[in-house]
Amino acid sequence: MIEVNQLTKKFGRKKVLDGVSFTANKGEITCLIGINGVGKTTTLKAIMGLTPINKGSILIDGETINKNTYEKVAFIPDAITMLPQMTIKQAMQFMQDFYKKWNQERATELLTFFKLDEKTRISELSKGNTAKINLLMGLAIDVDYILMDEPFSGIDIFSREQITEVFTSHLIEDRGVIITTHEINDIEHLIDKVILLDNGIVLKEFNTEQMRQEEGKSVVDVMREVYIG
Amino acid sequence: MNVTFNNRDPVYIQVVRYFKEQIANGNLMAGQEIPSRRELAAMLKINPNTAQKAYKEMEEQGLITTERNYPSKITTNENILHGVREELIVAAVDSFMQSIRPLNISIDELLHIVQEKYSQESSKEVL
Amino acid sequence: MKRYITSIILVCMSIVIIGTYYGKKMVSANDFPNYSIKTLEGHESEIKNVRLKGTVEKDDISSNVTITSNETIYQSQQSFMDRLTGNNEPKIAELKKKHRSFMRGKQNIYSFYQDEDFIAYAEAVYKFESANKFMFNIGLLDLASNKEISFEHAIPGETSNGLHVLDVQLIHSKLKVVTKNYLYINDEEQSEVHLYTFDLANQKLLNDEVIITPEQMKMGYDVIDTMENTPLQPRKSIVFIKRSDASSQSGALVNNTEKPVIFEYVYEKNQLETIQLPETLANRVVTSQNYLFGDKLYIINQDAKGMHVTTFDIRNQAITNDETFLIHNSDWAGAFPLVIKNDRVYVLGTSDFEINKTANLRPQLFIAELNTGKILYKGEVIPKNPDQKYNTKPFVLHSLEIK
Amino acid sequence: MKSYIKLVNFEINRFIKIYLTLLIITLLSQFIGVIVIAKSKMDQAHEVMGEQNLSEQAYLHDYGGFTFAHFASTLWFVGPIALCIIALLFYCLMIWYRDWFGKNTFAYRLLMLPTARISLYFSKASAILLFIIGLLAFQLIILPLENTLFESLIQDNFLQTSMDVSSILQSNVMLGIILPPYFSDFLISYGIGMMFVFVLFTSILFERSFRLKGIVFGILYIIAAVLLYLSPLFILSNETYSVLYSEEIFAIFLVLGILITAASIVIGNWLISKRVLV
Repeated sequence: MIEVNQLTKKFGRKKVLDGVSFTANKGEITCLIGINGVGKTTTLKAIMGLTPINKGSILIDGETINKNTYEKVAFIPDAITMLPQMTIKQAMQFMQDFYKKWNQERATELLTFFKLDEKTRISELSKGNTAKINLLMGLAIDVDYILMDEPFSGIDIFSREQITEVFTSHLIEDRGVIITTHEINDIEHLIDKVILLDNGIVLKEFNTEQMRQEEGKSVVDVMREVYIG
Repeated sequence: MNVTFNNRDPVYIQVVRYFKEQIANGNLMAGQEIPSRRELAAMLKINPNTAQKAYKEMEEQGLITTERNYPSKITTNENILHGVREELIVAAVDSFMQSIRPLNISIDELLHIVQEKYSQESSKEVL
Repeated sequence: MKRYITSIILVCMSIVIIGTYYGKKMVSANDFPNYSIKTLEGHESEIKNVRLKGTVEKDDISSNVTITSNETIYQSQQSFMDRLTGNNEPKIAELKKKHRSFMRGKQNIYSFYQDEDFIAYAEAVYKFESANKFMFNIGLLDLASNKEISFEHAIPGETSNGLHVLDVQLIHSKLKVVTKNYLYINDEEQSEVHLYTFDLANQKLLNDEVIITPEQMKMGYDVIDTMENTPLQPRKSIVFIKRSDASSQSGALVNNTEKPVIFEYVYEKNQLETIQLPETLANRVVTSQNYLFGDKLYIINQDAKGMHVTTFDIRNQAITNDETFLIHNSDWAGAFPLVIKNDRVYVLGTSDFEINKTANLRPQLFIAELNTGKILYKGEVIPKNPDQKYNTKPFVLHSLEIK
Repeated sequence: MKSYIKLVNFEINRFIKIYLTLLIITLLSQFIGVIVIAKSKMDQAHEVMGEQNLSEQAYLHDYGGFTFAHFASTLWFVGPIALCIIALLFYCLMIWYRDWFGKNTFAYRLLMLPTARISLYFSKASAILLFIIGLLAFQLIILPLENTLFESLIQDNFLQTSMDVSSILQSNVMLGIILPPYFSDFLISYGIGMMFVFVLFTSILFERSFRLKGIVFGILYIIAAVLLYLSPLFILSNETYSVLYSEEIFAIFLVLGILITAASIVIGNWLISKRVLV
């Protein structure tokens, strides 16, 4: 379980996160939604220790982030995280060098699934393929949690379909996933849990199926209620 | 398999309903193996947890049976299968009745229209 | 492994190459040659205490060298700490070991005085912050109680052109400091010799006296050096010589008929006294090397017959010894390194490469008995490996030390 | 430890192309320089001999012959060394900033490696040190070859002295600094050098952690470190005679050096583990 408690983050005087708390469970897909602002990405970075926080705590299975938890959580940002001059093969080699839990079989499987050639250079990848490679780098580590920052933004429809397919496949297994997005449509049926963020606070946290069953509301319905009023 | 789900009803209930339809129209036979939860989630592009919940619901309703280490199968219990067909028909007729009743149409006229429409749709399908 | 190949090559090559370079340097000391002292006459045990110092030049780079009877030590072979602490006078190094705290900041060997009870120190130091520019830095160590007195005292008068300490003595608890002060008089650089008397207990300057005036200095007064390693020893007086040809206004040697005179300033008497030299010595003193050791003045000359060493007792104003040594080398230029110690005369006949390029003369070492003139030892400095290409490389020995 | 070595290897491989280019530039410039200078020296000598109607012997008597030191002071020789120094100084900055520049934030990847982040810091410092030492080794290898070439190009009589490598190194101020004659001096030079690299790295991390404010911190940190390191000089320079013995002054510098290096590493560790931003 990833526990975020009272997370507060300031950029200068501006509070980007002001006491954000939520949990994300293993085996669930948790979606951080915010229609504007930088809170979502910052939250993921904070979980990964890529940005210092002003207050609060973040625990991954009860541990604060440390070198061992980097074998437990993978972060897939929306930018290239490998050197552009590397080939995909070299990038995978790099990962294999440093991660004990790197699973080369799965990496190869994903490569075939995404129909990518390992000789391609990172710099030559399209936006969609970059996202796939990022996903591959995360999924091929036997991590328990995967954090994805806007996996669908700005990429072509077929890449989206492929990525969506990954989400429903055995590749996710029983891992916990946190996705950030500002656009819910494509993945509404994929997610277990929604956390609505705005102005640095959690406006609402709910389980999607429960919401449908008990209140008959879609995620967008709830968003409309919460954000527009 | 291409199913569109609406966003306001619980997805698992929609999945169960989809299975019932398939049983009712004979696409799924008694004792037929059905996809695993994971496969189903992938096919329907839904969360595997939801697929799991749907299967659990169907097991509870007796629609499918699962033996350890074997794929789930459609039940061979004729009563349940018939029940499903009847339940769907009755439910469909119920909702039809609900919308047609305020029109105050005579039963004969209604039956005539239904007959005509139904055969038209069927011939279309044939074509 | 293949991916690490560049790194491995880089690391290994770097370590091997740099390691070899410095390793080789450490072992071979820059390939500078080794020298030994080859005995020509006498017994080798005579040179046990002898250390010859000089420089060896190679490829326009010179290195300091010390040659003893059994080894050649280059500065580059010295340990880091030895180089760091510098080539101090052995006497200062010895004092530093014994009196580490007192010896702080004290380096000038001529500024020390040592007897059985005290070590005294007086040095003129330049001060940036003081208007007077130079200050006396004075220290006294009571050897019995290990108590230190340390103070600074302003130097009266104009000192902006500098001054240096010639002698420091402790006479009846008063510190006597003799300095040569440099002055500008009428746009001309001149100098005078001062004697400062300090009351150490009260840290006060009691007296500042000019013992040699600028006019006298112009006439060629000069202090006679004491023998090597002796400046610390207590002495009753400081001795000056007047050699009027030593400095002439035009720079050319003036044939002056005035005879050289020796003066002694006895600290207890506070006055400069003239010492009569015998007629025979007076002529020799003009060109001689003179050394003072206690009451004895050694006057050393060289001519075709050899080296003459005359011992003149200034207390009794009499010649006590006069010997001619069969030590001679016409190529020796000017003053040569000489030490009189333990009734022996040690002489280093230097061989300056620039002068002796063609002759390729080797530096020679002589040891003779002072009182009899008997040569006890004769040897020459030769490269250990005669085939070495540095055989004829510039090699100059400029001093000798007797332990 | 294992990942540290892997990271060092990685950093070396990342720079190796530029590094090899530097080596090749040095090689070409120095070898071409030897040929050009040797030839021009000989031409000059013959010209002077012709103009003044001098015999070879007379010329050598008046003007002296040539040594490798004549070449070692030319731009052909010193230029590429200066270039390498500047390039490595610049790379001390780039080794960090290249991970952050552009939209490819490799910094994400590095900071998320399952290893103590200080390894990144050390690996970069080690890589810089290895690059420096490698350049020195390279210079030590090609120097005797250049010397041989030079001596073969200068007519025998005109060669004043045949120099060996250590003499060549001492003949030139710049070379004397980068390859000092004593190994202890070598350790001191590069010890101070590495101290500066650590100070620089930490100030870079200040910038990477606090951005605009961090630039100020970083610059202040560098100034503070330099002032602290040189403080004995300021204090001692007030006195003409030193109260401290030279070995004590050395000890002070050594302690200060270790202190500043340790402080840089500790602060650097804190910054890269807790404060750094991507």
